[in-house]
Amino acid sequence: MRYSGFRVIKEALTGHKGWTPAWRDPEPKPQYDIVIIGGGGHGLATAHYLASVYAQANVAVLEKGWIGGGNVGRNTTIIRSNYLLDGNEPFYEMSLKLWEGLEQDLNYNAMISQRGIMNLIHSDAQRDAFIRRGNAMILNGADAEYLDLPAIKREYPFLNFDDARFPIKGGLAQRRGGTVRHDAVAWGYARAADGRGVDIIQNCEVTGFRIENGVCKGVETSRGFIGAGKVGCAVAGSSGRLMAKADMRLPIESHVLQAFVSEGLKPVLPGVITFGAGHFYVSQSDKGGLVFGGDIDGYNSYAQRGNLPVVEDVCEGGMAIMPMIGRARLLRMWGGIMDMSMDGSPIIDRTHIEGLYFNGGWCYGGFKATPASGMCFAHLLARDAPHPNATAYRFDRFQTGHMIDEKGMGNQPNLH
Amino acid sequence: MTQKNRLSGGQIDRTKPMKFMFDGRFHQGYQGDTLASALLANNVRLMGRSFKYHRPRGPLTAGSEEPNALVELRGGARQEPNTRATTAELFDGLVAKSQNRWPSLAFDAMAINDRLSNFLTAGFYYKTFMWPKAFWEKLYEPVIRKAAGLGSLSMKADPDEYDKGFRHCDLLIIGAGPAGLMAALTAGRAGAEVILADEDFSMGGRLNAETFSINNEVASDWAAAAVAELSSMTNVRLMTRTTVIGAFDHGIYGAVERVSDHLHTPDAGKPRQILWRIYTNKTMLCAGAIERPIAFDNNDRPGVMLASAMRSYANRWAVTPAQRVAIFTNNDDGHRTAMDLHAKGVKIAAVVDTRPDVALSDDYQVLRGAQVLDTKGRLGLTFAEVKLADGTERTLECGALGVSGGWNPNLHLTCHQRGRPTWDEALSAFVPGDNLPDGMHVAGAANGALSTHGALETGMKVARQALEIEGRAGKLPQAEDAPVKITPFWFVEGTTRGWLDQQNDVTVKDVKLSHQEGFRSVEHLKRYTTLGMATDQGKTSNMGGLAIMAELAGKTIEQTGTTIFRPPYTPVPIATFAGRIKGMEFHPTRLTPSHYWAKEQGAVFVEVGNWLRAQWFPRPGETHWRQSVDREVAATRASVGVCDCTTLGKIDVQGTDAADFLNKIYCNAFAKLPVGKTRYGLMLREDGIAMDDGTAGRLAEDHFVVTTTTANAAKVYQHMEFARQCLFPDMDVQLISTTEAWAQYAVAGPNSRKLLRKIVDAEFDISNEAFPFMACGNITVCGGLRARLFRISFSGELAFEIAVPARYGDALMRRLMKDGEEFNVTPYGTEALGVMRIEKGHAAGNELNGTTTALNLGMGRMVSKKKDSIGSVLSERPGLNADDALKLVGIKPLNKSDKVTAGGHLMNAQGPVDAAHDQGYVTSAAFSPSLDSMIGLAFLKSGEVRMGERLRLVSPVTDLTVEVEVVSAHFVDPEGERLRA
Amino acid sequence: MHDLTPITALGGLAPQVDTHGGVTCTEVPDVALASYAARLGQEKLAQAALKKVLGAAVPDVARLVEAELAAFWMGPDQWMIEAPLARHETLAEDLANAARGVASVTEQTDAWTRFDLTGDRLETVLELLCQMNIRAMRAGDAHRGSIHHLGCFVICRGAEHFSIYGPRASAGSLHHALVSEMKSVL
Amino acid sequence: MIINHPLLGPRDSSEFVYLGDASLINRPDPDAEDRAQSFYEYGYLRINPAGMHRELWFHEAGDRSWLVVTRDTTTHEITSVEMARDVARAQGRSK
Repeated sequence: MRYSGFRVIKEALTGHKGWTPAWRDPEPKPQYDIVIIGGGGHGLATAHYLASVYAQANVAVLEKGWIGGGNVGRNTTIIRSNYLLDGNEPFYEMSLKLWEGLEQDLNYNAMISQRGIMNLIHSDAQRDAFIRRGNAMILNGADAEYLDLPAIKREYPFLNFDDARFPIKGGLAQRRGGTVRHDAVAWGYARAADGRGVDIIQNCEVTGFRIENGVCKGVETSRGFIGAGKVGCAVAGSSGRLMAKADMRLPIESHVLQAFVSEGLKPVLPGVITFGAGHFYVSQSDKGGLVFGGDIDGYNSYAQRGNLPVVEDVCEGGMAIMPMIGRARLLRMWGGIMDMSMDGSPIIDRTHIEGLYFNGGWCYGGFKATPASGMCFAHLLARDAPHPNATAYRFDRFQTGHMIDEKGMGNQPNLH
Repeated sequence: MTQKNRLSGGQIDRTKPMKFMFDGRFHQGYQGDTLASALLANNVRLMGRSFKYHRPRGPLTAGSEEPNALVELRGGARQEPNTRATTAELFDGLVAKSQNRWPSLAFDAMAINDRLSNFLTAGFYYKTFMWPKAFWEKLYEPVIRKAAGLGSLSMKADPDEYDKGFRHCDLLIIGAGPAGLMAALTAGRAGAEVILADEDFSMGGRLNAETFSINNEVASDWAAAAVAELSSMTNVRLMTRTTVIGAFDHGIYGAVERVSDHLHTPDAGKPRQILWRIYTNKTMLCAGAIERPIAFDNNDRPGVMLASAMRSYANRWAVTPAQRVAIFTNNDDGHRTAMDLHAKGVKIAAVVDTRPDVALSDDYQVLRGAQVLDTKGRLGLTFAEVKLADGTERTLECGALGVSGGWNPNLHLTCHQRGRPTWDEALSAFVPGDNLPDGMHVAGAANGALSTHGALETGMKVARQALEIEGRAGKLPQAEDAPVKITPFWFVEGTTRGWLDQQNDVTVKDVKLSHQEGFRSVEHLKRYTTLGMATDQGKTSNMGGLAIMAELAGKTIEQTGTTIFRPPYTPVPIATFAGRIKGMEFHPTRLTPSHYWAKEQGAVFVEVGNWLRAQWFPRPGETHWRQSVDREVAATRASVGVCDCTTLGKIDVQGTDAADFLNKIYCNAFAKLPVGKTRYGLMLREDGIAMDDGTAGRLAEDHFVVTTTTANAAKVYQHMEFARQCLFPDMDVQLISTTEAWAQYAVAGPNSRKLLRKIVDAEFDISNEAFPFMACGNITVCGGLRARLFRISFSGELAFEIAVPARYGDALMRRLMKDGEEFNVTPYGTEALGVMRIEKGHAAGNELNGTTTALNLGMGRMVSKKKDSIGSVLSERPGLNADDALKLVGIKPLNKSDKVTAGGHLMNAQGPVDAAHDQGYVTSAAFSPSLDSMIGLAFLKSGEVRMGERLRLVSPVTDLTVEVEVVSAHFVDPEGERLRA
Repeated sequence: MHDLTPITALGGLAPQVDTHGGVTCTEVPDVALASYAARLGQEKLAQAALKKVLGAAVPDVARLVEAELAAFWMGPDQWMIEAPLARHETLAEDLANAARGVASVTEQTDAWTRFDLTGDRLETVLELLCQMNIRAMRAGDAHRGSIHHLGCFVICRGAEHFSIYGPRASAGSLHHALVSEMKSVL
Repeated sequence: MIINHPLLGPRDSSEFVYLGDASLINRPDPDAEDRAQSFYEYGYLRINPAGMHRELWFHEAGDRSWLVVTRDTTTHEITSVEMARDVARAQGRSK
C-alpha cells in the first residue's frame, strides 16, 4: 500500500478500514540466500538495500524481540557527517546523503529534519582541531561552517555567555546535520523491505550458528534451524554475546549509554547543540521534548540502564552551557547497549568463518550510520567485497596498526 | 471572591486565606490548598488543553499522576511550564496561567485539530508530509512544532540555587501512608536508622483523604499522632515534599526534596530543591495505589475525574468539583465517594455501576448493570448519557463525574532495574513481581493490600522481616478491612473516541488502528500511538490501552505484558540534577601561585584544563594582544623573561626500583641517568601511540621528579599507578603527586643566570660548568628557603626552572621582578610560551593528539630497542611505520605577510585539492617575531625528505589558501647553542 | 633566615574565617605536611620508625592519630604526617632520616589547603558536600572522597570539629563550596 | 553503584575510574617470538561477557588503589572485590 496525504484523507472518510499491516508476520522458511541477524536499524536497512539495490529477494531478518527495540529505538536521533578521518568521513557523508532521500525511497515520513548541528568551541586547541575537522569534511565533499563568537551569539542567544566557566569561543556547524524520528526509521525500512519480499521474523532468537568445516550453513533459532547461504550479523550491543556463539572474541566492549528527554515544551532550540567543555548535547523533538545525552556510564554493561552520576554529569553540562533549561523537567531516562570498539570506529567485514559476516562496533555512531551501514553491509553480503566507502572498517586493522581513532583515545573503548 | 464549591471540614486552614491569580483572574483559597483544589473551590474546572487535539481539560486526579491540569506557574525567569495544578501548593500571590492554547483557554484556535481528529489518527504523520521533499523543514515541520509542545520556557537563566546531598540509612521507606507510617513506627521503635520520604507536604497518604477511623479516631488524626511520635525519634528522619525518583544500583536511591516550591521565592541562600542520593541497606516501597479510569466516549471533559480524586477533594480540601455529581464505577470503592460527598451535602445524581448485583442505597440512586455512554458540555461536563441494564438510555445532569475502574498498585519503582510485574486476577491489576531491586520490599496497597488494615498489617510485618526484628510485634491499630470487590471493566463497547491517554489524546480507536497496522507488541503500541509517553508516563492510561490490546489480540493482559517504567517517578527539573555545579562553579578553578600578582599586572587569563593561566601581560599603549605577545617573546630572547609553569604535573617517584620503573614508563632509557641530571622523556600508551612527554630529574639514586603536561597530569599518574600495582607489583616504587606543592617558574633568556644569581643563595654554584644544561638539584633561595632548580628549556634559550613552596610563590615572583629590573625582566604568558616552543619545534598538546607515534614526532630513534617499555611492541605495527608516515616539519609562507592556520591541510603545489590528495595538516601556528613571519608545525607525509618543497596550505572552512615552504621544525637556534650557553 | 612573605591558599596574609548559623569555617595554613610511604618489603620497619616519630601507634585504615605528631592514613602503607608549620623546612628531611631508607618521604606542606569546620550542626552541612556517611563518623576517622569534584580528606577530630584538606590551587573553589552550603542549610 | 573496597568498605563507584577487563594485568612477554600477536590480542580482543566480568577500577578519589571487581554485566551485581596488586602477584607478575 502506498502512503500519501490523499490516502490519509480517503481512509479518514471511509473509517480507516483500508489500512493494512505495515509488514507481514511470516513463518520462517527453511532456507534463505541471506539471513540477517538483528531487526534493528542496520539489519532492516541492510535487508532493504539487499532487495532494492542488490536484487536479493530471498532474504530474512531475524529479530529476538520486536523490531526496532534496540538502539534504533532508544537513541538521541541525531544525524551528521562531521567526522575527521578519511576512514570515516566518506562513509558518514554517504549516510547523510541517503538520509536526505530516505523518505521518498521508503515512502515513509521519518521526519528527517536538517536543522543543523553546532559543535561549540571553548579553547584555542579545540578551535585548531575543529578547523582541521571542518576542512577534512569539506575536502571530502561534506558541508562545514566555522562560526565566530558574534555569529554564535546571533544564532544561539540563549547560551551562557555571561558566567561560563569555559567561555564559548566559536563553533563548527554542519547545516545539513539534524534529527530523525528514530522509530520511524526501523518501521520505514521494515515496511519497504517487506514490500520487496524480505521476511521479517520477530520473536526469533538466534541460539547458535551451524558451522561445518569452517563454513557457516545457517543459524539455530528459538523457532528451529534456518539455513542460509550467507549470514550477516548486525546486533550492535549484543555483538559480543552473539559472536561468542561462533567462538569469536571481538575488539569490542558493550557499555551503557543513557539518554534523556524532557517534558514537551514550545520551540526552544534551533537544532542540535553540543557542548565542547563537558558531556552534553541536545536537540528538540517535533513533539517538543528536549532530547539530550552525554557520555557512556563507562563500565561494561548489558543492563540497558545507567546510574545517577552520569545523569548528574550530563545535566551539569546542560546547566553550564544553557542555564535557561534549568526549569524544564527531565521526564524519562533510559539506557542502550553501545558496542564500543577499540578505536571508536565500526567494523563491516567478513569473519574468518566462510559465509559469516559482521557489522558492529558502532559506538556513538550507530544511528546516523544506519543507511550507509545498511548499504555497505548489503554490498559486502551481495558482492563479497567491501563497499568503496567502507574499506577501512576491517577486523585486522588493529593487528596491522591502521586504527581509525577520531578521539585519539587509543585502545580504551570507554574513552571513545 | 466566592468559593462556591467549598464544603465544610477538610484539612485547610481557614484562618489563612490566600490570594492567587489564574489566567489574569484573582481567586482566593486557603493554606493547605493545592492550586487545583483552590480553583475547583472557585468553580473553575477548565485548567488546560490536551496535547494534540487541544481539547478542554480539567483535573483527572488529585496527585502527581495528573495528566491534564498542567499550568505555567510563576513568571519571569522563574516560569515553570507543565506544572501540575494538583500538586502545586497554594501560596499567597501565586500566579499561574494556562498553556498550549491560543488566544485563550476558553477559545483555543488550535482546537480545530479536534474537528480534524479523524484525519490525525495514530501515526498519520508517518504517511504524509513527504511531498514536495523540500516542504518538510520549510512548511510542515515549523507548523507542527509550533502546535506541539506544552508549556514554554522563559528562555532566561534559572535564578534559583539547587543543592545535592547524601544520606545513609538502614531502611528507606517510600510513602507515608498507613503502610509507610506503620513501617516507620516499627523500625523506628526498634532503633534502626530510618528515612521516611513522602512526596506530599503532609504525611498520611490516603488517610488524609478518607473518612474512616483508626483505633476509633479520625484516620488523619492517627496519622498526625504517628508523625509526631516519629519526629521525636533521633534515629528517624522524616522527609516531606520529597519524591523518591529512582531505584539505582546497590541500594542507591535518588530523591528530590522541594525545599522552596511552596514559597513565593526561596529565602536568600536557600535552595529551591535538593537532589538527595540516599544509600540504604533495605527499602520499603509503600507508595500506595493509583485509581484507573474507564474509557467511554468523551470521557475527557472537565468535570470527569477519578472517583478517588473527587473524594480527596471533598475530604481533604473540602471542595466539590460541582454541586451535582455522578459516579461511574465497576467496584465498591466508587460507592465510598458517593457516600462521602453525600454526607457533605453534595447532590448525587446517581451511581452508575457496571455490576448488576450491587446493593442499593437509601441516600441516592444506584443504577445497576449500567454504563456511561457519552458526555456533553463544551468546556465542562453538563450531562452524562447512561445506558441502563434494560438497554434504555437516560441523561443525567451533573457537573462532575467520578470514575472508578479499580486500583493499580503503584509499582513504578519496582521496575527501575528492569523488574517485571505479575498479574493478580483477584485485583485484576499488576502487582510487583519477584525480581525487585536488591534490598527492596513492598507493603500496603503498592503490594495489593488495598484495605487500611492490610496496609497497617503489611507495613509492620514487612518492616520486621526486612530488618529481621526479633521479639513480639506491637499491637496493630484497628482499621477497616473491606475486601476488594471488582468486576474488570475497561471500556464501554462501541466506544470510538474514548480517551485512554488524556494528555496525548490517545483514544480507543487509535489502539485499534495500531493493532490493525501490525503494531502489536506493547512497545510498538506505545511508540506508534504515543500512549503513556506524556508527562504522567501513563500512570493512569497504560492499563486501559493494554486491556484493549489484549482483547484485540485475543490474549490475556498478562500475556500482552507491560512497557517498562523508567526513572524518574515524576519529572525533575534539569537544574536539580546539576545542583551547584553550574556557571563558574561548573568545574573547580585552579589558581597558580602567581595568580594574585598577575592580576595586579592586568594579565589576561585563559582556561587550561581547570587552571587559570596568564595568557599575556598587556602594557599601556598595547591595543592588540599580538603586540603584547611579540614584546614578551622579543624581551625574553633578548634578555630574560619569567613564566609561571606550576601547572605542569609533577610526580614524585621514589624507591629502589624507581629507575627501572621509569625505564618501563618511558620509551627512552633512564636507568643510567646520573643523580643531579634531568632528561626529556617520551611516554607511550601500550598501543604504541605517544601519551605524554616531559622531563624526569634524578634528585637521588632512588628519587626522581617526573613532570607531565598540564592536561595529562591526572591521566599519567593513574597510568603509573596501573604499571606499579598491576604490571610490576614487586617493584619497590612509591608515587605521589607534588604538582601544587611547588610554585615553579621558568626563568628564560640570555640573562636568566644573572637574574637567578641574585636569588639563589651564594653557596650554590649555578655557573655553566657547575650547573650545565639539564642539571637539577636542591638549593636554597633568598636566604635559606628550600627550593629546587632545573636547567631545562622549553623556549630554546638559556633557561632554568626554579621551584619554591607554593605559599612563597607570590613573593618569589615579586622578587624576581624587582631584582630583574636591571635586565628589563619581562613576565610572559602562555601565548609567548607557545610562540617560543613553536619557534623551537617542541611538540605540545596539538602534536601529541593521541594518534601520533614517536616516529611521527621525529623521535623514532628514541624508542629503545634494548629494553622493554610500555608501548614498544605495538609501536612496531606496519600501519604505524609506513614509508610515507607523517613527520613533524616546520612550514613557512612564501609570502611573509601570508597567514598560516592551525588545522589547515597540506596539498601539493599542483594537482587537485581534495581528501584523496591530502599530504598532511598543520598542528600549531603562530607569528614568530624572530622570523617576522607566521610559522607553523605540521605533520607531512614523508616530511623528513621534503625539506624545501613548496606546498599549498588550504583551509576551506576559514577560506584560506597560501603557498608554504617545508622547513625544519627548529626555526630558532637549530644547533641548540643558546640553551647550552 | 629568608625574607619572603608567604600568602595563604586563599591569597591573604592572614587566614580567612567565616561564621554562619553557629558553624565556623577557618582557613588553617599553619600546618606542615609530609607523606610517608613504606618501601616494598619494609612495611614493618617503616611502621616501627613512624611509630617512634609519632609517639603513638601508626593509624589504621582511614584513621587519624594525634600524638607528638599527627598522622592519618592515605593508602596502603602510606600516611600523611601533620606537624606545626615551624617544622616545614625540615619535616620531610627529619622523617626521611628517621626512616633510614625503609620509607619514601615526600614534602606535601603546600600541596594542600586545610579548612576546619567547628560548630554543632556539622552533619547538616557536610551531608551536602560529600558522599561519605558523615553521621557514622567518629573522632579519629579520616576519609578521602570528593567535594564538588575536588579530591579531599575529611577528618573528624570530634563531633563538633572536622578538618578538610583539599588541593591548594583550588582553595577558592573549595572555600566557596563550604561557605555556600553553610548558608544553604543553617 | 557501590564498590565494597577491601580496605575501606562500601564506596560510591563515582569515586573510581574504570579501565576495563582485568586481563589487562596479563601483559604478555615482550621478548617472546609471538609478541606481535600476543600484544595485539592483549591490547584489542575482549571476551566482553554478558554475565560475570572481572574488571579493573582505580580509586582515584580515594586511596589510589587499583581493584579487581567481579561484576555481572547484566545485573551489575558485584560478587567480589580484590586488590589488583594481590591479584597480579597471584598471577605471577613481579617486576
